[in-house]
Amino acid sequence: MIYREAGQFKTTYRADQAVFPILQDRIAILLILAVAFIGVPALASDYLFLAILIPFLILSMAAIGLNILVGYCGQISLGTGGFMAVGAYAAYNIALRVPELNLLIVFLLAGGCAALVGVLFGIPSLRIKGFYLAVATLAAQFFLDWLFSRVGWFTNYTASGSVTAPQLKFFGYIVHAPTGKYLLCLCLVTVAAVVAKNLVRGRLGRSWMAIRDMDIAAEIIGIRPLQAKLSAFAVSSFFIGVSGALWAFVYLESWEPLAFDINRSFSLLFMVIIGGLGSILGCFLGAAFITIMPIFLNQVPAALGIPLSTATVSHLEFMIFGALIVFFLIVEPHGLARLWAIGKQKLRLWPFPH
Amino acid sequence: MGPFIEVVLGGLLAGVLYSLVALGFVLIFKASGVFNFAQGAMVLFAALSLVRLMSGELSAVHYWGAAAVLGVAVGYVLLLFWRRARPAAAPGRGASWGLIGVFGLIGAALAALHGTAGWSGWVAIPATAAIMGLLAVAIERLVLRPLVNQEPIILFMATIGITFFIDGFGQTIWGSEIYTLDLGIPKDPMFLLESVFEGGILVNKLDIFAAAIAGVLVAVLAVFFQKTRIGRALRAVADDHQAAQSVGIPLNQIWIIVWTVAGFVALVAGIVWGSALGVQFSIALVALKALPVLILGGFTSVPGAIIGGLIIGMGEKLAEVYLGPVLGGGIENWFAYMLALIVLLFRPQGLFGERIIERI
Amino acid sequence: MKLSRISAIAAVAMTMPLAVVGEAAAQNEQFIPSLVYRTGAYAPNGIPFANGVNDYMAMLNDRDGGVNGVKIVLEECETGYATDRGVECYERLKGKGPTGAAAVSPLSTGITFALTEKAPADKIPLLTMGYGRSESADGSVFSWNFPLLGTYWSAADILIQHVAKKGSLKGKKIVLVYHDSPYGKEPIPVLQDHAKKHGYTFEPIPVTHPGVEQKAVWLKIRQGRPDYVFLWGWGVMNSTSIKEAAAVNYPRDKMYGVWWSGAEPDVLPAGDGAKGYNALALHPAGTVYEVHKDVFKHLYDKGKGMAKRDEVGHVLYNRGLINAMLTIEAIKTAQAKFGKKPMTGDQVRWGFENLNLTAAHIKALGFDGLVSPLKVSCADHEGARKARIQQWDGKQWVYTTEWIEADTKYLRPKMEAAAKAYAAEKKIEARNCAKQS
Amino acid sequence: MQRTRPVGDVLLKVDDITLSFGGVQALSGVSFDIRKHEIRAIIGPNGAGKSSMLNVINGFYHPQQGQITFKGQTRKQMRPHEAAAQGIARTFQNIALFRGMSTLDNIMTGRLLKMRSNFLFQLAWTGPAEQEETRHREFVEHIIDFLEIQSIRKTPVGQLPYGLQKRVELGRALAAEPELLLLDEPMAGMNVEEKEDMCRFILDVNDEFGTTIALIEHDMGVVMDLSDRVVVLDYGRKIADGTPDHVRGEQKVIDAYLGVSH
Repeated sequence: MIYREAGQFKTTYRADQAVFPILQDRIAILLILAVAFIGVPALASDYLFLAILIPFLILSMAAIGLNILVGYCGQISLGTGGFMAVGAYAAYNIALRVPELNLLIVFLLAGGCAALVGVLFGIPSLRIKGFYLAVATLAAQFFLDWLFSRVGWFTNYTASGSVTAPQLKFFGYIVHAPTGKYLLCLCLVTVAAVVAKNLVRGRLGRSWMAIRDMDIAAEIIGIRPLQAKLSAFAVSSFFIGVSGALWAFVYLESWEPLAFDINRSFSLLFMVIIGGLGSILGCFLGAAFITIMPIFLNQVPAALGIPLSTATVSHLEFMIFGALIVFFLIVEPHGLARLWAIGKQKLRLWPFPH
Repeated sequence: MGPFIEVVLGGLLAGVLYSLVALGFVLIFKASGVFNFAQGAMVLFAALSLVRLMSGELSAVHYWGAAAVLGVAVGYVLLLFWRRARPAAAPGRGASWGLIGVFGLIGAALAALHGTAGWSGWVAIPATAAIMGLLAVAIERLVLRPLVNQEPIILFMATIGITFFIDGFGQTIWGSEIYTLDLGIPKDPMFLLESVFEGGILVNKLDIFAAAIAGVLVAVLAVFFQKTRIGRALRAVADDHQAAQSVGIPLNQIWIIVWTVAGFVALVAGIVWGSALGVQFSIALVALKALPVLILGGFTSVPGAIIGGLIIGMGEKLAEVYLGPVLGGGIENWFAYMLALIVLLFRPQGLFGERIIERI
Repeated sequence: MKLSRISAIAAVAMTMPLAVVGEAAAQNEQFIPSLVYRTGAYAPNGIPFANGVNDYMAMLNDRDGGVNGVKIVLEECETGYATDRGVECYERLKGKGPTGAAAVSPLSTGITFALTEKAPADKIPLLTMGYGRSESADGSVFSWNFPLLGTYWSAADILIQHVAKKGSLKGKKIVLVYHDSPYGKEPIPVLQDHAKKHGYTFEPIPVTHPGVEQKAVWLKIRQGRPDYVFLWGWGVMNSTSIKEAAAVNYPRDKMYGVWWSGAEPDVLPAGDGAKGYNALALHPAGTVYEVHKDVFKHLYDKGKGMAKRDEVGHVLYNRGLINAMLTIEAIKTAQAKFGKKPMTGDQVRWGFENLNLTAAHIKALGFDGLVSPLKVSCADHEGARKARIQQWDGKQWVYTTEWIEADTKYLRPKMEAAAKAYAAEKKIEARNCAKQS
Repeated sequence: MQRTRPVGDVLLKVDDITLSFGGVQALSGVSFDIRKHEIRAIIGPNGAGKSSMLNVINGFYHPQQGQITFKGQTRKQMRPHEAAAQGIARTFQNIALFRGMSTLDNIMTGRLLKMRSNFLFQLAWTGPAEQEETRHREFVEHIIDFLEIQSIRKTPVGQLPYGLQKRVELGRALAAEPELLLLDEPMAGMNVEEKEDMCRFILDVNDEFGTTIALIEHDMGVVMDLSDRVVVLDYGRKIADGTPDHVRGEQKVIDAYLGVSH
């Protein structure tokens, strides 16, 4: 009953173009932001921050990036881990070589580097389509993995190939408490989500979706495939690159190329598909699902007092995870975001569905 | 010259192994349009089942179960022949199920008599094949049928889900340590042409054996596709799903058959890879070696899978040995993909794939 | 309505893992996390090690009721040898129990690197027995790292000492086949440095994770005909290397593995092909030691115990026992100073730093013959740096040398320089070890 | 019929176009012209090369021979998006809408060519980017009103019935404010009512916006009613060209439609 939009009239195009045209949605999102920015830092424990919320936020950002490419522009990519690695190593090198630079700028530059590399590996998409492209993006994944472990310059010639992030210092203030790290990620992810939403509802977003839905028709109505596809690769890789830098600097702090291997690519692809292709909200839902699910599965047996060996638990985790993916695809191939939308639609009419 | 030939030969023989995995991909893609990422997991599952059934280290339940599955499969096949030979005299639906059930019980009973000693390969291989058939039925029922008419990417993701499930399931019931698979395939190195080159040219007997198996497998598949009724139906389905359905080819059955055949191919690949490397989780990752082969050869071409495998195998080994030292080594992984990518830039459908015609 | 729904979902999703962690713990317990991998590409090696750790702790609980009356609570967490999962495990388990995690054994050099950054803030010591960062042996900089029994630099030095004894290395060729990760790269600087000193040519060849693809590597080795091949592998990579070596007919007795490449799962899959293969040994395999008697008596005879009975005494199982024993001894050392109650990470760190296992002490613990004496100090977190060479005779590992000790005089300055560089990068002030008690 | 805008000069001239795929000759030596503001029909039996002709005009196919002059500019080869930029829009025989997008978004994509706000403003959704969006939205709403599809504005087009999809597609083409509009069987598969609506829209477009239209259609009644001039193709050749009445009388045309062998 509360979720009722009757009586809310849109009198300008501007109002109709808003991201949340319905008042209740606007209130809800403000409340969520308030909880995220004020409530959570006041209440959450270190573990919640470090092991769940921070990875969740960072991966949400990567998922937003990947969703732009896969969900909005229709180009399947399995090279996400590689692009995250580009962001991480670019940030490392920039911070190392220009230590006086503000870290925010470092992160942006890292995103820029990833965008460049993304464009480079996006060029084949002009000729190669569908699964051929998906497999071809694995070339990027493996090549980048190799590059960062083999070319010493990227790791500042450390013998082990493992590099360590510098202190997180912004405007003279050192962030090392979990709350600080969380807020940093939260700010960046919020900005990323807003920017992504703005892009996908505007000119660029429409040209991506046109390419996704029917590339030939898109070209005939005047969209240049080159520009549309490469801009999607660039924007997508930018977000992924920034998230890679955050993953390395904020979450891992010390890492080697294996931290960005092909499993990372797959888990991100899962996030956007389970969450919902072509939905920014879906990125968050998918990231939450994939981040929390393994931890959840890992602990449920212990919590219920069922004595299972670690091996059984981890195998069960694999099985349940795989089964859940299939289950979700069967129930709603368009992801959690679509489920959410359907739920909202029902709620709109509730309690009088007819 | 000697070392060069050796690398080429070694690469070609490694390529044969990639082809074996790629072949499974191609079969399923051709017949159902599904990009089956689970092929690697199926290789692992088949190899694990086989090696563990042969080991004699499992609990009795494992053997009873596997024997029951084998019995059911034997019963099912016999019933099929009965139906074909004398349709009139064949039992009805209920009786058929009963009969199949009896065969399953017989299997389990025989296994119980045998105890928990390991099985010989002659029993374990058919049993594993039967298990792969069961897996195919399960996948069709639980995954493919509910997802029929979904977009390819959804089906692709579903197969990744299957991959996780099989990886976990296989390791749960069969174990996750490293197991030695010994079917008596010779493994010693041989040295050819020792008179011509110093040290001769090294060839491994196992590789030769693998190549021979791959050859036989391709020949069998070719006969199966060209000469048998089911094979013709499969080709019809591959050409046009709807048309095939409209002339009365049951799609669900076809899927089960194709996934079963892909399961057999996985078993063969599992035997060869398992003999070479030991059976362990890592052999599921050979799927990743088969992907460049696949895009190079084309998703829909059986010869493409073979020739693509040979090219990738040879290319990556040559690159690793001769280019690797310059670049710092470890390049063969990405080199295979780059090689395939470059070919794709000139032929977007792969070397042997069907030409993509853009229509509007 | 809608909002309450959101918050309900969010609350359930977020607090579920939390709630599980936040169980009330009994007060007289010592919590020890165990980072393991029982699945994936490295499971063959991860399983026996984890079993050993688990069994030792379980045996102590059964035999002595824990450590000095404090019950030991061990919780495993699956890392899959992946750094991010390892970090997650660490974050989850570091605060558990009445006093938090006593010590963490990451069992992965990659995870060790990541945790080295986090442990000082959380005040939890890292026990990296026989692995980890080599320069972390310098305790004045790396207060929280304890690479007991030997680092990879020590291992590389011991191997070179051994092969140098067999004849001058001048003009010889040594190839290192290594796992392409921080673990595999660790020995390279020492081997390179020795190459200059001894006059051999050194070629490192990387093997990509997980290491089943080695054909090209071994073709290269066949062509290059090195005099020795050193193997720095882990998991399925080890057995693959030995198999491929057999396939190209490279003499196995010219191959030397590090102590992580010298266990049963590494050689058994290769069958006869593994005969003659050498590896470093930190300790022997077998069940003839006193401690095994207790393990059998208190666990396996009662139908408990994690491993299969015939796998007790395998190399990595024994290493798990030793790893667990060192953790417990550090706790005991700390208890001697701080009282017989559950120790905090900070106190256990003190225990590690003042750990002094004499021969008599080891004998009393039932580890006589398994471990040689070690003494940790503020400056030296390695404690001992000795290993023997063992050879696989087709059925078991056989010692072929006496204990070889790494050359401290040579390694120490290198270690200190590397530690100093780390301290400068991280702006850590090195402790003055002369003043430490 | 009374026109507000009389037929003017030649807008597009197709000269000696030859197109073949492998061995199959789709078009051989076809020439004709289209004048400003006129409605030009292209007819012919199945496989006559009508759609190929449209594909050549908007740059999707590249003819082996011949040239095209549009607004006085002669060209041989051109990418489709360049043709679109010059002012050629089209609809498709098998609807080529963006199925995952709403009606509104589909028609908005037709305006993409006219949008050029700065990337940075788009990021922030402020200033020029927002003004531009609103401006184009107004134009698109105009088209939505014109085509009477207000009620399906936010519906994903994949869920719409066939007739409405055709209308949305027309709307998308119109959104580009084309000078030349190519319609490939705009009434195929429609019932009589829908056809009547569509005819009205086509005439209104031609009349209100002065858009030049080239259309392919099978319904002869429609063709005769709508078009100013008709080109008849058969087996890739032009066999007749002129006013509907003139073409209707040609023996060759009658033969082609009745299937007399030549």
